[in-house]
Amino acid sequence: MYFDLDEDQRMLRDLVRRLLADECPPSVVRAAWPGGEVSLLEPVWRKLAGIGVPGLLVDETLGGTGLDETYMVALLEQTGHAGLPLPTVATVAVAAPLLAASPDRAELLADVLSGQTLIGCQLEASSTDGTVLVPHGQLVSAAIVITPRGLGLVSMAAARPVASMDGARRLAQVDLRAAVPLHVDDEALDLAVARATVGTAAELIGLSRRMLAITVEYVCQRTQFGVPVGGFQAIKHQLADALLAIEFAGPAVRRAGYSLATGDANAEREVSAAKALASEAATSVARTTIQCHGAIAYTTEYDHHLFAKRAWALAQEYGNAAAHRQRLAGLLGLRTDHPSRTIQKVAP
Amino acid sequence: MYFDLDEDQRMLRDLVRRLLADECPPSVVRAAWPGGEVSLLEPVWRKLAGIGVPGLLVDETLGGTGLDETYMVALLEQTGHAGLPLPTVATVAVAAPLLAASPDRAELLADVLSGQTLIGCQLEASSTDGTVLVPHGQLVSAAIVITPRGLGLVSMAAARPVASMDGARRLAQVDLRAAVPLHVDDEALDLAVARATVGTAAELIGLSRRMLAITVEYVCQRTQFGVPVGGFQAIKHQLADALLAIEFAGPAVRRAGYSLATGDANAEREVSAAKALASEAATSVARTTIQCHGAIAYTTEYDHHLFAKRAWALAQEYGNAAAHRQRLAGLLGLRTDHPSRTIQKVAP
Amino acid sequence: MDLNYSEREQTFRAEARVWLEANVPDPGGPSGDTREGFARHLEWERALHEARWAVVAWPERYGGRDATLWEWLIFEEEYYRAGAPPRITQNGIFLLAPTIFEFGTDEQQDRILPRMAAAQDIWCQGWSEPGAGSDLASLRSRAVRDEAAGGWRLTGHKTWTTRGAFCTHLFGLFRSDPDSERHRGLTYFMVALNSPGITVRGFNRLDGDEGFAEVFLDDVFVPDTDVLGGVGEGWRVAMSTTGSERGLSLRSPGRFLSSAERLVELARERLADTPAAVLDRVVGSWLDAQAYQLFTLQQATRMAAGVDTGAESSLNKIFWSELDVRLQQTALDILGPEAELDGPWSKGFLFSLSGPIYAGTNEIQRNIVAERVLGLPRK
Amino acid sequence: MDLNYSEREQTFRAEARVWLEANVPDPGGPSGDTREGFARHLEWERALHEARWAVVAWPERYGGRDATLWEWLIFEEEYYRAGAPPRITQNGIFLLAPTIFEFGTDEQQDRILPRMAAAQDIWCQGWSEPGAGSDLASLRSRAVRDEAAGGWRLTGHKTWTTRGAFCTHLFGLFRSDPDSERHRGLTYFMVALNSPGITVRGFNRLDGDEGFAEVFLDDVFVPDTDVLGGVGEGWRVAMSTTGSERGLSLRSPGRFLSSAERLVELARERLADTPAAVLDRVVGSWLDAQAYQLFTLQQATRMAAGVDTGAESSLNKIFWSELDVRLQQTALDILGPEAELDGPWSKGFLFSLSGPIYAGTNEIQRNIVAERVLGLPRK
Repeated sequence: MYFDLDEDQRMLRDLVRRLLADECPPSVVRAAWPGGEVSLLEPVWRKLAGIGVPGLLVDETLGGTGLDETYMVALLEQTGHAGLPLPTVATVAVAAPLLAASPDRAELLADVLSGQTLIGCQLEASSTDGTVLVPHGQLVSAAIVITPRGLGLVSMAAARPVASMDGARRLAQVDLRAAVPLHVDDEALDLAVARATVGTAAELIGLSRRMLAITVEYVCQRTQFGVPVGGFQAIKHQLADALLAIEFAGPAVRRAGYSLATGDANAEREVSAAKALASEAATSVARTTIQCHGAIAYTTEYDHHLFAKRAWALAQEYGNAAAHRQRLAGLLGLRTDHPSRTIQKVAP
Repeated sequence: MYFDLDEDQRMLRDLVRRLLADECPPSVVRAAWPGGEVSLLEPVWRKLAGIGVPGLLVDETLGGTGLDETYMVALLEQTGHAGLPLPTVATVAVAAPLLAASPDRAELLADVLSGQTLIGCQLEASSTDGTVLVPHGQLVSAAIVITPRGLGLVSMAAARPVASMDGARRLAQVDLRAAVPLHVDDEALDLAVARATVGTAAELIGLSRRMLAITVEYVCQRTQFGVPVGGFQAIKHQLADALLAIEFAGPAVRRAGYSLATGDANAEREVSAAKALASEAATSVARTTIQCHGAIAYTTEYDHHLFAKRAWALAQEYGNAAAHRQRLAGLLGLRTDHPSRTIQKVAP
Repeated sequence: MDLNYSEREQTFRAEARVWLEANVPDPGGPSGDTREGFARHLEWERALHEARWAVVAWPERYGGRDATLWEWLIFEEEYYRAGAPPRITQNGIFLLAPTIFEFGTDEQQDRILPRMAAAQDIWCQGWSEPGAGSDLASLRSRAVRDEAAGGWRLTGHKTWTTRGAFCTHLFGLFRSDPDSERHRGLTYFMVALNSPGITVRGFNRLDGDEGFAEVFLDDVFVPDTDVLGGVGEGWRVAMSTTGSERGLSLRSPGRFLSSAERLVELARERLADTPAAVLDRVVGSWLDAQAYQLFTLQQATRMAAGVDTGAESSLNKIFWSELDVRLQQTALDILGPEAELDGPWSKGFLFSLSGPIYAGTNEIQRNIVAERVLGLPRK
Repeated sequence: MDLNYSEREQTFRAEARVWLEANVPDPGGPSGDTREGFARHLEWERALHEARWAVVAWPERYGGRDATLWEWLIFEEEYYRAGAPPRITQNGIFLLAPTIFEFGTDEQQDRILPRMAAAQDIWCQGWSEPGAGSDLASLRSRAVRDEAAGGWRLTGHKTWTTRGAFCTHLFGLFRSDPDSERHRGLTYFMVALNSPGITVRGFNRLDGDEGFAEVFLDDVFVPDTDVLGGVGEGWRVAMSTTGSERGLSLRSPGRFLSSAERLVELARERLADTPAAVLDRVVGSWLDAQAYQLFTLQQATRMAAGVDTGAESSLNKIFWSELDVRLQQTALDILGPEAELDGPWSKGFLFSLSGPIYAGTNEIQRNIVAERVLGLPRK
């Protein structure tokens, strides 16, 4: 029994943390917003590719790094912490493994592994009008999407930008008819969705830690009534609760990664538990940390919003807390026979 | 538009408040607990009968006071505040009006109106084993109950005492087979249930105010770390929240009383809103006020528990907050088709 | 107890409803907190004024209808029910005007109020400073006496001024006695933003609209006629205004009843996709909006009877602001992945987060409730 | 990362499970916090001891099994899974014993620990006083030196002593330096409750059981050999114990996993009658129990690696105590009107309310988290 990052996982985490501290300060996150210098983002991803990030879950025989989901969680907590405005989850958890599972996509896979190409994805089968929204869709050349005919790969060249809360997510709307089939079996797709769900949860943990850190720093230096506002019990208790939410969600996300890595029979439960806890934690931490700032966090000039808006978006992606709790109700035999939206499989 | 107690209602409230302050201090509430001096309770009810309480909702032509549900709410907030350990809601809201609607029960009605007889009731049709539990059943001579054959009146002479959280509720289990039919129409029964629901909500508001008052007094005099504990922001904010819960539930309970008094078409909604808000308020106020005391409220030697335990019992009676919210979901067109336990009508 | 409106009130409601239904502009377009949106919203404000709906509670001579408190609440209900846009004039009408009615000279009332009602002058508030937010009494912007010119010279830095980049006038507190501390020695001034020495820099709210501004004042002359309520009396004068800000005036129940209705509709549309626990939160929001309405009706009854509800306005402020956040968050949880799209719900959510902060954070409000309503020690 | 138990650990679990299944007494009957229940529970404690399950983490020579932290956690899981009763010996085993292991002399260890393990001596704690609860350092019970007799004379008034009316011994802090203040000048004493000068008065907990006692000490002689950890060192010595109380030891995840399972079962039985929003809270409690288990496994991994988790134990204490209240409240909301009946759920609910209060209120714990983990100013 050893439930913590082991030495290799800590090494990866520390490497990524240092890289992102240097390469992805808030100014780079801002560069991804409309009107920003998008070109600043490319070198960041190149450097991450240099240490094997895109192919983290791809077999070494196929040019990947050959690691498992416990490493993925360690990685994505850091990209979340940095607010990295790139489709990291989509590329690492979904695109690279699915391309690796499609023998006819070797060229594209190579481009993805080298960091030359970023791939987006949209696996929530909620489209009714023949189009889907791809996060970071304005940055990627192609996206993996679910179409009425099955999984597909679609060029993003003709995609239309769509305004959204987190400008750095650069949503783009794409017509599903332009997609070409991507042949992978159901099991691979299920795994991709599970990985993306846990990966998103991991980014939420990182985002939450960042929001809390920003806030702790601020309340220690901001004074009102002649004392630092962090000395007021109301602030202390709100931030203690924020830490509690994070500390009790984090292990569940790691556990879910471990379950996927080991093929645990309860993985479905663990995945939903992870996303439910992480979504809840991030939502409450965002709320609390804005409140503890007072007005200052209520402007886009202050950095906090870069992380809060990402958190609000990711809290909803791949099933929000309520949807995963409803799914858990089913798994625990507490079915109410009320339908719910969670992630659906592609139609056969 | 005048949404507050009017002069007559205030008069009734003040009269009852003064009477109970004198006649029903915590020592009298304790008298209702097992081992207590139950005989202390009788004079309290006699005095309340002297000002027309049992027949509050009974027509003057039948010997009642002829008032409406707005007065009932004003009254029951006070009996709740005092923790009066008697079936006030059962007698005032249910038994007296139903007996008044049954011409063949004039004698019993007279005894009820004079305060000589107390009547219990059990209108939640949840019995599966042919018996029901009647609150204050050890104090009353008879109870109005729902039987498989319809509404009935049952003698409590052979009832069996049942241990419960609030010892002053003196639950007793009675066999439904001993009941004799009580003939009232469905409408009268529905009205009785609605009145009992709102009446219970009103008692919960009074109980909540009492718990808060006890706590405010304590935290102002208890010192730790050299200052009154009420000076700590954590205590202040918890008690501010307790007040908020009460102040925003109270008007809804009064509104529900008014809806019943005026035959408002939305009365069903207002009744459920009242009970949902009052149950929630009382539950959270009980929790918060115990916490703000520290250890002292965690013993039966201190008075607070007399009111908290009543609150926990009444929060569940006539539908708890969750059940009424579920019912509201139905009324608002948010049906999930999931069955819920709320109050059921007697089988036809 | 009587929850019926009088015939006069019902007529008033009917008149308001008919006019609003015919005149409320289409939703959409840039918000009033952007430069282009502000211009468009000015047209709406002027239309309101022409039809005498801009300031219903004011005397007729200033453009109002002498409406009672009940009529004002009715108008607000109808206004939000009709989906009419937020008032860009609100800081003048709801914060400054009550203070002018209470403390202003006749000359000030006659000069300032009609132009405010007509949206000719648009007022913004200058309370906060970079170092003085919740702790307003620590403000440092100063007013220096200019006896010769018959006025004062203001210097300092105000911030969090809502729509400050588009407004024409500012009201706020300045330290007129340099030796004073905290609440003493402050004076309430009204300043034209085109006065020499003023620089305004707009900045963005959380939703990306340029809803705030910093106002830099460098030796700005203000004549004695623009002092409100006496030199050195600023704190007392301003506190009457923050009462209005927190209490009934800015957040009438109509707004939340209308939001709750929209939330219920959204949930009905997406019933099959919405987890039951989220539906329960929809019910909770609807319940809370009802509770707020009923609390306010009770409070208004007492106010109409002359009772001073005082510190109770903190209860309103805490309740509506947190109800709003819960309600908007519930909408996002119904929308799921669509929640992040730029639209009325995401805007509404971001906007709601300011409620528990502005006009005195809810932490301060809870202190007020505990100390002034419950009587706990100030420590 | 490796979530598998070793073969040795699995064998340990199997052995514990078999023994517990065969030996756990039937539930029901009076609780261990009543006079008759206490006597009956003593038998259980002695059976545990005879089978060497009483103090698994202790050295064999004191009746233990030298179990590792993991084995201890396994035993706790199995203990609660089997529905075994709360330990009436727990304050000795989990609060006093760790302190004796750390600060006790060899003589004290040899004399006290075996009798504690065998439930021959049953220890209760004497921390709180009527004026010293959360503010433990304000305690006033005093110890006066009796040089001639080679010991101390204790006088004072302790309260909130769990099961004090039935225990044989008490440990606690007394002021041994009359001129000292706050945390200084305190000494940790161990006292036989049958010593001359002691009066014990039991009183009732919220659930009506006589779970508490006041202990009055009037010139009670205690020999030097019953001072633990040095005269004047009481605060430091005691703090190591409150760490155990808050942290892993008293509230192992097994207890909450087992409670959550029972709650899920209750909800399954009453599925048709339970509003969906309550079912969602059942899921929430189950989730929280899982989260607590995983947090604890991570913490134990760090402790096993020699990391000092220190103030983090406050996180445990806040989380498990509030999870317990939510879980029990959810059960009541499933039971509806039946919730008020005297039974395991109503008892469990009342009991849970003490969690956020004892061993340092959660308000104090949140201060500790904010100041010592997050580094906020102490003010």
